[in-house]
Amino acid sequence: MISFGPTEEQELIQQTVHDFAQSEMRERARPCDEKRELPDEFLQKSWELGLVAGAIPEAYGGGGIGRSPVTNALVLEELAWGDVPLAAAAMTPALFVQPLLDFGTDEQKKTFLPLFAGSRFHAASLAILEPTFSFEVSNLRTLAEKKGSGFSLSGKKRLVPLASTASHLLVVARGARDGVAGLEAFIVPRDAKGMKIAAEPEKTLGFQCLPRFRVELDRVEVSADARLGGDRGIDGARLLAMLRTASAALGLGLARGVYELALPYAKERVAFSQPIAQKQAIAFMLAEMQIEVSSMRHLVWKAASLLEHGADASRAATLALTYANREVMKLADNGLQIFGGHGYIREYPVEMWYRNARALTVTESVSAL
Amino acid sequence: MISFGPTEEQELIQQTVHDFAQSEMRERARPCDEKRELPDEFLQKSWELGLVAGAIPEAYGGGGIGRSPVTNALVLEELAWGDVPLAAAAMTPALFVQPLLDFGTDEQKKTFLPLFAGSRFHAASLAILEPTFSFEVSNLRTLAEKKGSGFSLSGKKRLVPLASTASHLLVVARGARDGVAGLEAFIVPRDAKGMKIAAEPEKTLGFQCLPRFRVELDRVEVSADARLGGDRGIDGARLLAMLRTASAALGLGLARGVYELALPYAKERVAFSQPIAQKQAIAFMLAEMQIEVSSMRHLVWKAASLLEHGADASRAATLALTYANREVMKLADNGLQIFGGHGYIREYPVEMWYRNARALTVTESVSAL
Amino acid sequence: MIDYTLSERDEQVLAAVREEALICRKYARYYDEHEEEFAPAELPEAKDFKNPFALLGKRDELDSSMGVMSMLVTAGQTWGDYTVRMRRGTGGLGNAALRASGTPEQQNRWGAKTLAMAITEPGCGSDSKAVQTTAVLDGEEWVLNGEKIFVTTGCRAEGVVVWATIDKAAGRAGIKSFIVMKETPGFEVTHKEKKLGIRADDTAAYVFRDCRIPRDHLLGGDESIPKEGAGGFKGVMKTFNMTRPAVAAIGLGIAQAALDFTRDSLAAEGIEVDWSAGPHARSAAQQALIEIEADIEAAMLDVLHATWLSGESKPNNLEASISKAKGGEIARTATQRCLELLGSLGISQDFLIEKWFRDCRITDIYEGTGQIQRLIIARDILGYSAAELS
Amino acid sequence: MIDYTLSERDEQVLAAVREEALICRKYARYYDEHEEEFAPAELPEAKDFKNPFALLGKRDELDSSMGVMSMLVTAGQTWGDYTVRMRRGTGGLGNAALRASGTPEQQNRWGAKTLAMAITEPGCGSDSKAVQTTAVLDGEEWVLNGEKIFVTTGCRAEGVVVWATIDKAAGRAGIKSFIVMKETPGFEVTHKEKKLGIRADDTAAYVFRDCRIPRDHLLGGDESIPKEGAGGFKGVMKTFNMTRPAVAAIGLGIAQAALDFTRDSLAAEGIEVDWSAGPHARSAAQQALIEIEADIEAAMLDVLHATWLSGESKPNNLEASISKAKGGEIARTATQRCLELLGSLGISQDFLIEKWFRDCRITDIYEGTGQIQRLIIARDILGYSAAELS
Repeated sequence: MISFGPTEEQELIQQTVHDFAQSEMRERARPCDEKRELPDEFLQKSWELGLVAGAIPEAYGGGGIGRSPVTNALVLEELAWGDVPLAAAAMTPALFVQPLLDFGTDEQKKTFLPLFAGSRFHAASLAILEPTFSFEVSNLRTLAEKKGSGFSLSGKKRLVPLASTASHLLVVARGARDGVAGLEAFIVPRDAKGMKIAAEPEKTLGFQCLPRFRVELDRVEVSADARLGGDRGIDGARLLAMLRTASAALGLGLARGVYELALPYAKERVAFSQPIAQKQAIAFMLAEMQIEVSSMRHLVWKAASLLEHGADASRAATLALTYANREVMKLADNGLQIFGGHGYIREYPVEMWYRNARALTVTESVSAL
Repeated sequence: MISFGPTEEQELIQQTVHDFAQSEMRERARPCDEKRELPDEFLQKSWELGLVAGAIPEAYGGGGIGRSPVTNALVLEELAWGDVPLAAAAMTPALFVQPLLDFGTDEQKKTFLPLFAGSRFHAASLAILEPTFSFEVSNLRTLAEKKGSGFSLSGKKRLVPLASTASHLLVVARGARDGVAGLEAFIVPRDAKGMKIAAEPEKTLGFQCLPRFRVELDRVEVSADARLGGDRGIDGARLLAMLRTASAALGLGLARGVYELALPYAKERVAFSQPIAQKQAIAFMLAEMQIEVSSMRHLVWKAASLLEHGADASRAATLALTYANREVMKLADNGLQIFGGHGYIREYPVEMWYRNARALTVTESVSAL
Repeated sequence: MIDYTLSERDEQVLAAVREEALICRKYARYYDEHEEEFAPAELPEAKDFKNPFALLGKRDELDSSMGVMSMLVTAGQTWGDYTVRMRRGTGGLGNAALRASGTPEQQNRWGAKTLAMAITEPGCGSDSKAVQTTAVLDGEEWVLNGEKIFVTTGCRAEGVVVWATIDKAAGRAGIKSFIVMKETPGFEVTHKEKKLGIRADDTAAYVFRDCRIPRDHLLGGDESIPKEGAGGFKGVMKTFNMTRPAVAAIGLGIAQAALDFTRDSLAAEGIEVDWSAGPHARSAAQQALIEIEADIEAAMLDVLHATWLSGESKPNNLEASISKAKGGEIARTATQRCLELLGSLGISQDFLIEKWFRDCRITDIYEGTGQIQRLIIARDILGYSAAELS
Repeated sequence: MIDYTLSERDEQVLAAVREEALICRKYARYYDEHEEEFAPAELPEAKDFKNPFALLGKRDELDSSMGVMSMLVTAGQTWGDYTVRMRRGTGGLGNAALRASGTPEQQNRWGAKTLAMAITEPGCGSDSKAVQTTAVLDGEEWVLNGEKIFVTTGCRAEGVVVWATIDKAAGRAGIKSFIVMKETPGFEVTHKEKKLGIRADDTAAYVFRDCRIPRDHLLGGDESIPKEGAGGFKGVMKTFNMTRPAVAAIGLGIAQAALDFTRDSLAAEGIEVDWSAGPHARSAAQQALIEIEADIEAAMLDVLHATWLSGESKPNNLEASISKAKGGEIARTATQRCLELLGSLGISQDFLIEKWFRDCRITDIYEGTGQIQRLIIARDILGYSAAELS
């Protein structure tokens, strides 16, 4: 049944996360960006929302409310409305936990899920991006080769969030087969022999408060049971669909934030003895923002609902991400334009959002899950 | 020296052609479109402007003012301002003559140029497009195979203007080498054995007054001296650069026509008790049109001037065509929008220009030279 | 809940609609080339098909709402062809107006007739408050005088809902809707417009010369002129809440047909989208196919959202305009881009896509242009009056 | 004639400019990260380079005009880096104003100084006629009071051309330009703005408190207030005719740098444009590379056209705004699209392109936003006054 209404439970979660974004993220975002720092206090507070642990079955000490890609999309929109890099930081452990829930063997779940059931923030992460300009996920350069009963992993990874504090990384590599079908994921402890995590996080455009690291794997040997999903392996297409949907949801939240800030500003800002919002050029820009925020949201929700049904969401997720990446950038760009010179100053958040928007939407994307 | 000023001589030609477009094309365009007919009288009148014969050296009975791609671009803009399909019809013989001037052997020039030096319109044409949706000029399916001392041509061509009345077709085929470097052109008389020209012209979106035909070549045998340029062959990249620049020039003229019609209309048309031009939404659309007409023109002129210098114009021509194809469509589309419901009626020319704009800009293009 | 799956019953209805739609395509070219003729209200092949709206029957909780399904059915029908349809039902825009604002008596009396909607006049485009057609009460009759253009299904409709002012001084407040049946003296269908597309569709021009109708033909029956000047007009505007998404759906059905044809034609030549791979694995054409598909899907979801809201009896004025603005824009660009991908073969009239390109272009014009929709949206989100944002 | 070739002499100048420009890149990251510092007016490596504007010397008939070349030199310099340049010459926007409107005496006196231009105020963005800063004549001195923000090169300039009104009631007509040197009492540089990009560039905020300057510091010397209310302001606007294309050139030089980096980086990974092949032979990335290059080239040609006209002493107000509108738009989109093509590696601060993306964004904002430029263009082509199209 085609329906656009969140459940009451989802509306409650939306509200809770929105309040958190308002009280804990909005004010932190600027100083964290300027100082390039991520307060542990924030991670801990976000952890207490139970966004990661909630999805873990009670059997493993989790909240047991179960995985819901739709609820997840709603959560990510609200968090991103607060601040995208802080949202990505808070959800980094999910980059490890959710694939584990979806593809892990019972053995793997039993071993690793309890790590995330505690009351303290526990970092784990996902390593997928690589240092090439024409990075293409269906053609990874990090290789997983059979070595005895286990595997040997070699390659370079980039922008691995919280890698320096993560207990484990989920390393995505190219297995025996070509293309997305050949994607494999391996659970690698941070101190694994042959894996080198850069001492300093990478400096990038935007995302300045989220430490993301380069990781080099030089014939890192892992046992067969480190292969996520065991002999079955993972469903690479589904993993990508999840990542793309999540990334589009973050873009949606960012875009909505820009729109909701630009609207009142345009009504207050007077030029030529009139609020600029009374000029069609500005008013129509705002109308476009409203149109695109709605349109993006529907595409994100559709992809999420297909994931929830366990259906093939590759098409829907690619549509949602392709659309969102284009519109989020345009929207952040126009938002800055509405603020004019003030938008270019590090005073209002629009210039920060402009940077985050570009950084978010160029990665095919692994900012959250 | 970078300079944007047409010579006095060029300004004179511009004016002459503009007057012709105004008096002989603007009014004819609608009935010719509705009746799908091309009056001989028009072709003859256009012929008398000497646009084709002028470039032919006096030695061959031509005007001897020489080939000037820049002047040609100026002429095409004005003709297209009048009507694109009528412009393409008038210039069809140039599709044969100009490659002959640029690439032909003395022998070929001596044999064929005099045909176009007379006072009567003489039809000849160019066959290059093929019946595939993913038509790619660097990968033609029409093949030219060596056969004895000559060649054997086989393949299907489409949208060959005036093919049924042309004395000769210049058939572009794929020779020994791959890609654009392998392009060959052959002079084929209309009655050549094995060449079948469809009885009826193709019906297409737009261009309704210009008869364009399907042509099938089934092992058409031609002698070695039918190969344009003899043993040297042709410079395929330059031929394409010429075609692309010319097509962009037609687009420019069409776009300018839309802009110049929409501007006064927007000032007259009253809605909500104000001329619609006083609304920023409409005024900014018109400003965009002015911006794009200027921008397009500069790109076209630059490509033409490189051709005139005999320099490599492939890059400039592709830039001009890519840009023009995008902007011409957008401009024709917005032009129709400014006319609202009246733009959708076959009353004002905008709906006709909308059709012609799409038809012109989807062909990588051989509408004129 | 948030869900986008269709129930089995939903799927069956839409499958039947698509099957019917394909039959329409056989006739599409003919009626495009014979603009003076009208496609029959029912095609020979149609008689065995049930009316899809009848097929919908009552919706149970697993089925999509009537509003949502009617949009999918509409898009499914125009996916075949816009101007040739199996059955138009009481498809006139006037019927929507009757349903929204008519008295019970009026609904019973005219509900079964096909009613066109006559708003636009030569002088005014989207400026509905500038209506010049007048209605003067003379005893127990209204006397109508004026001209209307762009009246959709105006030739074949059995009657029409006409906008006329009963008091020019009152501006919008003075505008009322009147039901006029075809046989009424003084009501003349002057001509059928010649158009870029939707040629078989009848778009008529009307003239009313001292056309007299009974007093009870005033839609809704309310002759008062609200002080605020909003009421009467609002009543009229309300009808747009249902028609804006429907008009968008009409255009998007055509756009979808163009995309499907483009996708299949290129696939036959080896160009296909890999939904799992990323951007650097794509050709320019594959990238364009993805963008066009995303645009159409986004616009269609906006349509479904607007109608879903009405099903939940939630206000949808903003969402209706969003769906019309987006749908109108995508109907333009999607068909333009599809033709670009197909190159010179796509413009051949051997195929219908060039017709769909022409048909689609009306979407962003009628029932309020994209500019008007954005104005409505901007006023809504900014809380501005027409005076504050004009 | 219509020509786009450069003479040998033109090429030599531009080659030297590019060589200089590459040196600036060594310093670009440092000054981006040390916003509080200023790049030296001249870098150590610079001393052996001649000033490109000096290199231009006199232009003979085969050379491009001074105006055209100055735009190419400007773009060539920012192609290296915007905020770090070898030498700024008398680069202040105030100098353009002085050249355009100053008396001979004023030009002699201040021509050699670097003069900033102070127009914008906290209250008014592009709305220059809303200037609140006042200048009151007190005996033989003007007394200035008011605040200015976004003053380009405001910290390092030796003086500034300030817009102030001598008669608020007169609106635009009352606005005059005054030259105030740094040491003048009552003239304070309050702070340097913290920005998204062009961080080393000094954008200052000024305050004038009872700042007294001699009567002859009124630019142009004309104290009268034209009746029509145009004159005085026009004089001021005139200065924009030269600066709008220059500002566009600044942005396009950066955009070109971004494109060159993107092209080379992708070429190194095997992605290159084939200029002869058609669209169906292209990858999505190749298509984007072509479109971005076309956009930048079109915008740069608009810039050259506007300055070429001024060289021919033809009016260029319309063309100046076209070049600024287009340049500003492309500076935004070209850098955005380049980063999109480079994926997640492009945003690394190991490279300068992410900085260029930030630097470029100012282009569509200062010296009149894209919206203001379109307004100017629309009024010009429609023949509308500011009242008719606001």
